[in-house]
Amino acid sequence: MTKVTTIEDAIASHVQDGDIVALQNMATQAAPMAAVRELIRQGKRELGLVVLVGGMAVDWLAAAGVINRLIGAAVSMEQFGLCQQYRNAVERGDIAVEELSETALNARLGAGARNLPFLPTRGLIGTDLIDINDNLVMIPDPFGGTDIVACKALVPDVALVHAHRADQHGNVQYEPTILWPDIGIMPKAATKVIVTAEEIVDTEVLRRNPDRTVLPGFIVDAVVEVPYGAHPTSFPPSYGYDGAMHLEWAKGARDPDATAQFMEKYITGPGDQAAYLDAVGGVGKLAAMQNWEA
Amino acid sequence: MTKVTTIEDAIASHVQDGDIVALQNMATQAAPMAAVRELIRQGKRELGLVVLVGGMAVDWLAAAGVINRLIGAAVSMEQFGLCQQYRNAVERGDIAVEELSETALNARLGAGARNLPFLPTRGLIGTDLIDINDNLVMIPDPFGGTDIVACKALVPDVALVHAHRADQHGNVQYEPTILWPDIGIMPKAATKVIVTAEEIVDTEVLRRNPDRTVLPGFIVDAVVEVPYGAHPTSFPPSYGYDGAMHLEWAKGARDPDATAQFMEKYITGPGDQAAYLDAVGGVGKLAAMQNWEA
Amino acid sequence: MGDWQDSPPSTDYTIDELMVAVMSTFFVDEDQACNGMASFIPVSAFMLARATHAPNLVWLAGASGLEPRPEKVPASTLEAPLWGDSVMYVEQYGDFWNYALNGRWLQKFCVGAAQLDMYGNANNSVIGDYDNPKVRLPGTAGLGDMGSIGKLLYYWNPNHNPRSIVEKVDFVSAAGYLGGGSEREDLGLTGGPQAVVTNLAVLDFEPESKRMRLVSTHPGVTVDQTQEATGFELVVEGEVPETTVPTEEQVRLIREEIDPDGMRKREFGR
Amino acid sequence: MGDWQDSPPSTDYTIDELMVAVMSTFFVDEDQACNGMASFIPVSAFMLARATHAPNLVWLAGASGLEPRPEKVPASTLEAPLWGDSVMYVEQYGDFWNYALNGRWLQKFCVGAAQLDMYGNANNSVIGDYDNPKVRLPGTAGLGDMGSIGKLLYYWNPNHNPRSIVEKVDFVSAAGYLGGGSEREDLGLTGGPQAVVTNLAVLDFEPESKRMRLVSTHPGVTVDQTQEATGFELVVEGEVPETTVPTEEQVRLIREEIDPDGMRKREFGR
Repeated sequence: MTKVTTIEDAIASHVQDGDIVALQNMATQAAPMAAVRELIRQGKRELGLVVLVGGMAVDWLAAAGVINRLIGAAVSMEQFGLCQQYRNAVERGDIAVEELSETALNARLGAGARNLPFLPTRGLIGTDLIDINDNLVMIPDPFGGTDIVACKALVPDVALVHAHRADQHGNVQYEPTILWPDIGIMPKAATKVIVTAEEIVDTEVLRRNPDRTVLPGFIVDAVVEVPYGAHPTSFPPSYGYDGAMHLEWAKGARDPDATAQFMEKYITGPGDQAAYLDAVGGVGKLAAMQNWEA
Repeated sequence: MTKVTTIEDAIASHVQDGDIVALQNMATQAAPMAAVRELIRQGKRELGLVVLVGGMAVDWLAAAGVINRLIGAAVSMEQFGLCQQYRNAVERGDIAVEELSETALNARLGAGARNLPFLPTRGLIGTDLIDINDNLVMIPDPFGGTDIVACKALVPDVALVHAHRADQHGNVQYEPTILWPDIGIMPKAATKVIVTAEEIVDTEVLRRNPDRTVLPGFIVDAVVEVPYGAHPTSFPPSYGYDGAMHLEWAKGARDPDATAQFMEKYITGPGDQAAYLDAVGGVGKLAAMQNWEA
Repeated sequence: MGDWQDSPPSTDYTIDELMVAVMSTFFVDEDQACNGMASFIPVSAFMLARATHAPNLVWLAGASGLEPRPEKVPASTLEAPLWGDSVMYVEQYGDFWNYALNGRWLQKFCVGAAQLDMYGNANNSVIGDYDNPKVRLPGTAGLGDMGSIGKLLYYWNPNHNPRSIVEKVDFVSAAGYLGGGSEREDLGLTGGPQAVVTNLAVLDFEPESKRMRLVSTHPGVTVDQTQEATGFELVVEGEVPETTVPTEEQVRLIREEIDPDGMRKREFGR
Repeated sequence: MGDWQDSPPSTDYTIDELMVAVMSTFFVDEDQACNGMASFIPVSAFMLARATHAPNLVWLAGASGLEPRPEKVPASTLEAPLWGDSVMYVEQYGDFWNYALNGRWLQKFCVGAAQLDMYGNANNSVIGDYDNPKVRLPGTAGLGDMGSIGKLLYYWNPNHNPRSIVEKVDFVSAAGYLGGGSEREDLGLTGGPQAVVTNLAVLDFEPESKRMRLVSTHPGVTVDQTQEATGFELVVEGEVPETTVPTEEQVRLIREEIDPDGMRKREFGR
């Protein structure tokens, strides 16, 4: 029974308005951008996002009015600056932010994955971030030490990840690279998992390197083949971020008209990934691109 | 500044009588047996052991009177039966056992590694193992659910592990295989770490596969090159367990004289790893051996 | 696919083969199964289920190697020969619990226990006093977790006798229904023991009292014989049927393809 | 090895080069250092320390790649070009905290903050009210942890002004000395802010009151100028010396070998 489907079907079938969506992402790295574009094209509303560090994906979703809350440790495009559309939406009151430290976010997700009511951390003690968050509670140490922070379990409705390869059963493999917590813990905490992959391969291919398989098929609900599925973010070691496109967005995001044009040109205009790849210059250009610039 | 030394020096310098020693081990798999033999040869006393599953290593240490307590989830040589010397010593009252479930042991070690007073589990609830253990305490869920088990942090004094390769700085690499918690968490919880490795290589060799390096040099105190350092336990994918030797021990361990003869022949008699390898038939025989038998 | 069902009942099956066949029925297609050490009967049952009615049974061998294709049941169920040809290594074993503790996956677990009592509590710790034991048993390992975290537990016991199936375990190292009735539920624990397959009979737990109940006796074994081999009074409701025996094709699969070396027989007569 | 020390003071260093040189002195041989994103000054400082006084400084780039050998400071400090040539990947990022939370390793951490106050508390969360912010900042990320878990914190700030060095942060997103005095200690927190390197001066914290104190002003900058650029009254004890400037060799290393593309200059003038 294959789990292979289209991105349109995967998002339509498994993401409901109001869901909490755990999103693989770093400042400029490894986000399932094809899935993000589909969330926008399908006009999803009132989603909550969970990110360790959110980048352009968060900014696009904020610009399109898809999200109304975010649970995460940071949102930034690093050298390309803050995410302006996200920032504006928060300052307008359109997006509520539950800001967590990294260990607190890991603890909330780890407790979700392991069916624990909470996991503790010593991070954040003394900060105002505990005071404003009902999901963080100081508790006594039953063994007589100082109080620590209990971080309430978080179970996202769906996790979106992008991978190097997967098979039809949803077994997911990555090339050697850093696997941020969005891979290490988010898919295990989430109720459903949607995987986009650079390529779908026969299971025999995965058996050659079982140590590189990092998510088992039994936790995955849908698999979609999407070459360049992380573009314009980087997907090491396969490709770097598209610096020119990040600059184009960072510049345009300060201006409503430029933002609208960008969205039309790259997101809502192109109907699918093939059209998107044409809009950003075609696969030939991407393959030849010197990455990691700017 | 190299951390490379001899097994004699590593054990003499870093293991004190009375220490809690975290030991890599499974029923028949991947124990640092050369280090275990050296603990016996140096006449260490009153050591506590931490094992997920202890096998022949535990039985040897029990037979030699090296250990007086054990913290672990199980002790067994699987198809070769229970560890008789260990069992006898426990029944005599010479070894005290803190028996934990796997999640409780992981929680105690995880809390030790992360400087947390405890980590929680839902395992063991309802069992008698909580009642007899002061390191396990039922605590309330601050978010209103049912009580859970707080597992007190455990910080072993020293961890002993065997690896496929290491460099002089103590960076440790494994071939693709299952990494039991003795690798995943014990060395990070322990105050000191001693690594034996099938080979010591130049750091450049490790750089070819940084994803296979699983322990960083900065947590490691001593590195010793010991080919066949896990023999007679298995060390996948390099070699299988020595079934004949397991059978010899399992049979002999029921009889004091046979046990003493075995210890003299293989452990206290041979003065070092080279002599040990000769005593078990030599490297040529080991290389040609059909493993995984019996 | 239907061969094994259409095949006639075996007339020369052995008791280990019957137990393997019964255990295989506990797993349906697309379930996830995992095994620990010295689990030759469950491993044979998983392989039989995959070869017959549950081709898509997900198997996490040794809680570590996903979808392995061992040539046959090897001499150990917790060593690399079992999972050498896997789709995935749960490489850091700690990660296994990210799947097992979650209520959605790996819901069924096969369990061996030195002692099992009338309420399905298990003891792998000690006979006698904990601090001053008459017999030190191997230890609770993962079972101490599996009993408390909502799993459905399936016990196997190749040596059904009053010392292994007891009224009350000397020490509860894995939670069954505790003192029976709602006691397990009252602690907030879900799941629990579902069935016990021994060399004499198949048993389950009466839904209200949670006492062990006789489901069927194996051909040639009487209810009285089963009761005599048990350390307490079994719940017996009406006529007790005979356990369904494996088909000729199931026996052929076990003997020729799954476990030609007879590893499954190792657990008997201890 | 001694070249950089024997080399004469640079006469054409730029302020970013001075800051890199000062930050490099916080790390001694065999320390472990790690960096987060947009950390061009610290990354340059680690590379300079390794090229001069601390050749065995252990560097965990992006908290993920051990002992990398980047050709030069790349355009991002949290992308693969920084750690492509590593001895080890901390492949599952969660594992990083097994090292960082342990009191024995990775004891020093370099921190950038939108706001820093007189007691070394940092704010990367919001300007204004948390729920109704005037400015939404990027978020606390790992700093919210590092402030509370006993690390020694070294702040850098390329834009020393009364909006970034403030009397009281709008919101404490990382713990410094809280309200000063023993308040941090009273919560059981060890470590804490050690130094602040800005484009004007080097500062630390007076041991009793835990108030920010002027250590040295950079050549050409007066105490008064520094005080004016600061949102509260600095502790000034006696004559304030001039910050040691980098040597010619340090400047050459930074310009030619470590950061030829001048990434370290990106953080200035924002």
